[in-house]
Amino acid sequence: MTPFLQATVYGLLQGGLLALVAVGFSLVWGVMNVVNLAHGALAITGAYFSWQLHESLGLDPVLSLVVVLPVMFMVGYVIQRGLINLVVNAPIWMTLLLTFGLEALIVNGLLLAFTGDFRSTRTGYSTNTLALGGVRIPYARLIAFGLSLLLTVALVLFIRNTKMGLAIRATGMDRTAARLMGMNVRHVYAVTFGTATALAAAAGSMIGLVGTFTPVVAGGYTLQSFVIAVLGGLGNMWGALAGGLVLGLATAWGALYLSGTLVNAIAFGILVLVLIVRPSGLLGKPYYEARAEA
Amino acid sequence: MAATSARPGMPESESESAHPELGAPTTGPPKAAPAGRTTASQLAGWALVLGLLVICLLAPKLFIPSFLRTLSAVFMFATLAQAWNIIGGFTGYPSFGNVVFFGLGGYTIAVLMARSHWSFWPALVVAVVLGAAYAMLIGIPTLRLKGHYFAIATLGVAEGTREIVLNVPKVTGGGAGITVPAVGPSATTSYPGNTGFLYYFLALLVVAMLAVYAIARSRFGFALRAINQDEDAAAAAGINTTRMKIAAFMVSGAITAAAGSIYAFQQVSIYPDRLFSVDITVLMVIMAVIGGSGTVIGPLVGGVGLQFLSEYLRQNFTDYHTFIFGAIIIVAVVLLPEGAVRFASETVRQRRLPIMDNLRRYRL
Amino acid sequence: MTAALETRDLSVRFGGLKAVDGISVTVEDGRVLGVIGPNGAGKSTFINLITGQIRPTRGKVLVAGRDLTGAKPWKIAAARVARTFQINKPFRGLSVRDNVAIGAMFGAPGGGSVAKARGVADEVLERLGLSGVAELGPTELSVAHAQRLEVAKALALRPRVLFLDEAMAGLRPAEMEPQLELIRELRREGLAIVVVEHVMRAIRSVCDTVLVMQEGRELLTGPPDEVLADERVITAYLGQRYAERQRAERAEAGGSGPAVADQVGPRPEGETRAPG
Amino acid sequence: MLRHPTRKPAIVALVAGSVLLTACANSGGSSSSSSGASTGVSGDTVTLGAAVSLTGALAREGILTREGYDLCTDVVNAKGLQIGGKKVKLAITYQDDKSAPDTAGQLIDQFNDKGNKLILGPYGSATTEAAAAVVERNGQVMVDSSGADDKIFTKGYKRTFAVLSPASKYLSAIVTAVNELATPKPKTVAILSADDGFSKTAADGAKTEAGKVGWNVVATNYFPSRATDVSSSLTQIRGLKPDLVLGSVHLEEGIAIIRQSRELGVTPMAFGETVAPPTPDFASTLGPQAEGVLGSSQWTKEGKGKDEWFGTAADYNASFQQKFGREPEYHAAEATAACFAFVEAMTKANSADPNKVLDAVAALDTDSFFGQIKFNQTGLNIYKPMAVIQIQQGQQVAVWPKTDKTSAMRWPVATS
Amino acid sequence: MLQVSELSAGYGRVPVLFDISLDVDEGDVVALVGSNGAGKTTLLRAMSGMLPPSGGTVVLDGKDITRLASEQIVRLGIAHVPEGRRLFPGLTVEENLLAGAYHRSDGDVRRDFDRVLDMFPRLRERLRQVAGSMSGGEQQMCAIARGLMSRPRLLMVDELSMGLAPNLVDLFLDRLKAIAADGIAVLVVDQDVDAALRAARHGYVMSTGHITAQGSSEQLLADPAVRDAYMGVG
Repeated sequence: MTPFLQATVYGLLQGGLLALVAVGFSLVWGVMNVVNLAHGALAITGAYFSWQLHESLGLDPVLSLVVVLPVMFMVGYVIQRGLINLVVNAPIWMTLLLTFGLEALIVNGLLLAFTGDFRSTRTGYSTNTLALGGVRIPYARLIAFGLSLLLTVALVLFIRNTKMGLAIRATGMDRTAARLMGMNVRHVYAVTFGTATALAAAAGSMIGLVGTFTPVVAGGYTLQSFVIAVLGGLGNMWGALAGGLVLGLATAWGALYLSGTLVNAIAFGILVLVLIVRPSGLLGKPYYEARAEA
Repeated sequence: MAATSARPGMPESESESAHPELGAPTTGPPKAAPAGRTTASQLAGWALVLGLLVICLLAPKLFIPSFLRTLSAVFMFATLAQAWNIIGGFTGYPSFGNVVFFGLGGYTIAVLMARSHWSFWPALVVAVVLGAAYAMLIGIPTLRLKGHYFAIATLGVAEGTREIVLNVPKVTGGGAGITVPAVGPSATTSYPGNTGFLYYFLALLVVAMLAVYAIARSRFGFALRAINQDEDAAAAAGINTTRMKIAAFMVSGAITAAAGSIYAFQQVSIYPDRLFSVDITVLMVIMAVIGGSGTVIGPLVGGVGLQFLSEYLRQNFTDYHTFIFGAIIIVAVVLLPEGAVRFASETVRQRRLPIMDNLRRYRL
Repeated sequence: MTAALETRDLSVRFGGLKAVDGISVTVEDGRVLGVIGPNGAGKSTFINLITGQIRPTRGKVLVAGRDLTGAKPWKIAAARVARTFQINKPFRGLSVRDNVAIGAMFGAPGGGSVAKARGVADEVLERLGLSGVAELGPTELSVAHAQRLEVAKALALRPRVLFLDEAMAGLRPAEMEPQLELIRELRREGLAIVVVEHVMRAIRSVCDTVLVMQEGRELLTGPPDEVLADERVITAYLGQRYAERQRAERAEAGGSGPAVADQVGPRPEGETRAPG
Repeated sequence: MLRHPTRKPAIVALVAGSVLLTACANSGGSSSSSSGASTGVSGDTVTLGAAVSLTGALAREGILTREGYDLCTDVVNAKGLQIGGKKVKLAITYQDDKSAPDTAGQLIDQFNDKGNKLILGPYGSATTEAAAAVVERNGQVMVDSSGADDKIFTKGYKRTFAVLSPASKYLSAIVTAVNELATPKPKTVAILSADDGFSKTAADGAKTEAGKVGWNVVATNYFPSRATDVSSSLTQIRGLKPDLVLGSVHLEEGIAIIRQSRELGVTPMAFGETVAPPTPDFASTLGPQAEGVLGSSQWTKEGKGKDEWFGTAADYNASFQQKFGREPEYHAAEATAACFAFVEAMTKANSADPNKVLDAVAALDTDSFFGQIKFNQTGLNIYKPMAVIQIQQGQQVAVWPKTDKTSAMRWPVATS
Repeated sequence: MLQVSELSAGYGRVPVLFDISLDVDEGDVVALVGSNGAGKTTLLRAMSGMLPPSGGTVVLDGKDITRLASEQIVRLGIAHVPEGRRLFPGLTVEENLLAGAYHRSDGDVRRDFDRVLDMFPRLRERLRQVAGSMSGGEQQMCAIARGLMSRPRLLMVDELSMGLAPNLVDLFLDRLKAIAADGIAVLVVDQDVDAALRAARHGYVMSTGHITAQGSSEQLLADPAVRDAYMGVG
């Protein structure tokens, strides 16, 4: 029983973190119909950012978000406004290729700037665990999980209750009508992408807190974001969280009861299955479904 | 009375599309090249291609050995781009998992030659058949999806298939890879060497080019283009869209599997990470799209051009080449969204570089 | 003799909405059925049910006596049932000739080679007066030519049953007459034709029978003049108020003349799509 | 929309043609220029070819390997290399194999055409294996610095030599060392392994060795190569309470095992891992958690060997530190050693002619900062033992073999 | 207040509007009628910046707004209720209305919100309902209310009666009159010449991209030539 509980807890914690990586990816996909292959690279950029702040200023990774989030928001804003907006109306593979080029650029830029060394943001609490009976919960992962929940809730509140959030949703549903409301679609898109980038960077900070990273792992996080976004339904924040948790649990249980080498197979199996059986995702909303070509 | 307001195919209201391009003359690019009838200029074009082919056939005399290897990689990628072009360019289904056929072909060869001691040629036939069969198997469920969903479903299939290959080490060698018996007493087919593989890949490229050329001019090609443009209208015109899409995917899969087979034999030892690498898929797409997807010649131009470019960058910018390549892709996507071939023909037609048109075409 | 086209109790529902509810029609060879009705009446959905774009939830579709209920669109096309779409759907990347040739390649009985199909296409284009634009792309056509192209694409299937969904939309009166003449000619050749139209003049001048739909149901069916003068139709189309006015005017003028025959109904926007 | 669609093929063929021709002409021209140098010495420079991974999954280790090669040329050129009675400069030309075996093979061919007959091995087993096949075919000579998978040495290649110990020794060395040094001896061992070829071979080697010394292997568990989450494997073995946990891993999995074991409360007497512990990132990333972890290393700075170029292992350590500002780890050392083997062989043969160098490499029997080097029939270094290091107070210290040790092995390692 | 002079526009190479001129004054309801495909929707799109005109000018309160983007034009006071309403289907009625006030930063948004709900009490009952799930009439109410939320000087309503039950059309026409009485200019487009002209004081008749007649509603309703032009196809 203990292994099961332990795997469950760990899977949930891991899933929460992955959800934070994926939520921005899902937002961008849902609102702009752009599949951002550079998403993982942006997350890892955030990881380096946070790591650098910790190394040079001793800033705690959670605290460093005060700097990381706004800066990465601006980075994302500029990328969307200056680059992706140029091909937003093109056939889908154009945005896929553009963001793939962006990924190559970022990953290799990081490789040149930081080398391929594995990094980890090591804090005083990163070694501690909370033991509940036989089940152990590492503080760092708990913090990451908590932050994931917090930011997801914050994102939901932002999207639901602010004027910009309203504009983001409106633009995602009908770009033309949004223009007629006086919404500057270019700006709204850039804010959306900036928000997604900031969230990815926050996830990156947490990746550095709980584990190790190097530029080349970026692609793996993008792939996991795919699975989660599809599972949760595009542009659905709670869906992304749920998708992350489902993925975390499925791989944790799969590795425990089947084979550790099958975790990736399980993830992709889920992806393909969900796409074929229910393309709108587990929590997909009909209006996104209609929008999303399915 | 003068012309009326409703434009064919573009009603005043934009209710049929979620993200209409405001005031744009067309809502999409001319996705498929009009299939031309044989004309003098066309013949001239093909004569030129043929001439190049002859030059390349004479390559062993003209070039030094390592260039043969580079050239065979060029041919291979041009073939892969052309195979992708059938499903992605003509049919309009952007497969992001085409590498799965490459890997499948390679592993078929390796397993049959290493484990069952087959010789290369019958194994190649099996690999091609399996490639087509697998395309059918995964095409039946995934070709019902469209756009990003199809792209990602195929990506998932490719990644998943790699994991399966990794998890049956008794057959495939798993992560440790598998070695084709290419030399020594266990070899079932003598190893053709650099020149041999150059011809194999060239032959395959010619087959792929001819296949696509034939498809472009056949009923099948018309069906694919019609599906690409409007699937409902295609069905109403009597086209069995499901069957045609699956057939296109099968042809694409078969050619890709053949390329993977030759590649596996050439490499001798193969590993799942490489044979199912998403990078190979991305290269196929980039080459086809930047050359001109949906045209016969575009993938060749893209494949040859980009593979040489990447090789040039790698040799001359040892540390920065991937960085530069990424930047070039970005620039190419922004400036040549319709591909080099259409860009060139537009340039000739308008007698000016339509760069600003390209920039305006898809921007917000 | 079996009718070229027959529907029995054809119905479909989307969720709670009965988009088409129990429509039964019979169209003999060489007859033209007009389908009219206000926006959202289910006219295009009705066509889509017959030509296979949507599967009916109830009822039957018989083509020349053969049951083709719920068959895929290409099966229907192979049974020589052709259609145009309310929103034109040309194959943009192909020339006008090849647009037409596609129908001949796949839909026409026995199919045909590309060359043969292009021959057929040239014949059809010639007949429709489109030979001059055969090499152009469909987006370069005028509205009238674009509408003709849609008809040409359908005719290339050598149909026995032809559906024309708003083939007059956007046409000037002068351009409309040849289109109407074409329909009459096809009718003489023995085609069974179903015309969905908002242009009442067109309905009156070519239809043998008119089916009036409202909210997915049949309101009434009958000869055009009778149907177009019917109070229920006027009310359905133009509302109580307008109908009363018409009545008053007619009473004033001695109660003669057509009622709504020359009226243009509201635009049929967004009617083809099913919800969701 | 295009008005004259039928002219397009001609235009595009023209474009295609010019692209193809230009490309053919360029590449053909540039690579055929220097094919004359069959001796490997052109002018007063002898150039070695090295295909290393500078991008892609192996970029990190590839760059470490390149540092080792770079140090070699620095030191050798500073001291002066004499071949055929004249002073020549040693140079290495690098190409990026993008971590892809096919590219590595292609690069070896390109080196061959440019006259680079002497090849320094790439990083990693898959790339090395691909390179070895081409080297054999082209009549080049390769000294392998890091391709350790035993598979490479079973193919009868005559032109590939490895200064390092093969994969099967990587983890078994820890078993031998612990069995020799530990009191109390562990009775049970769990082996965790990545599922790539190299790691699995190493795991198998340890399993065999554990059987020989009479330990009970309670679990052998695999996870995907390059995983950063191995929690499921750890959850599975936690209940088995093994005395020793061995990891057949690369850096990221190695870090994950230690880190997640602490998180999950997997507390054996000690951990031992291949590859990861000697890498500087290991201790710096894990901090106190790395304390006491055993690692197998191809080389330690405590090694006893010595040569005229690099001096002792300690000297090597010093010169590396001088150049790069930090201590070398074994990837760099084995790279330098491979380069050293060439330098030594060229000096002995008094030529850079590939066949003479081949014979000289095959006949090599020399001491070095890397230990003694002599290759057997299959190309493996027969003298090469693995060393075992342990992280103590954040530093790696050599604990085995006894001859090279600087500190006693701490056992059992207190874990919390 | 609004002058359109010799405005031309088209899609790609196909011209659709030819030298259109029209005026709308404060407090006016102006009808723009014409048959299917006459170019009415295109004219509105050109006026609201959704389609760049190829010639001519649009002047609002003396300011040339011809080349401005639609998001700027709405800020200057033109609200366009597009054909098909184009509500945000996944947003609630309340959110749709607030989206209409997106560009406003004055403190009166809440007051206007109450006012439009007073105008269309039905919407008050539906505030939390997702717009995509409402009936056609309710959607049209929401669309007009959303347009009013931008506090326009000019409200343009395209295809007012489309898909509405005839008795509802009267209600909408009454509302538009009330809106105009508040000093907002209203330009209503409809194919139903009778309905639209009865609500308006002035009208313009469009046919195949041209203004073919203009004048007071009574004049236009009585003018057989206009009726012919309007019937177009007859």
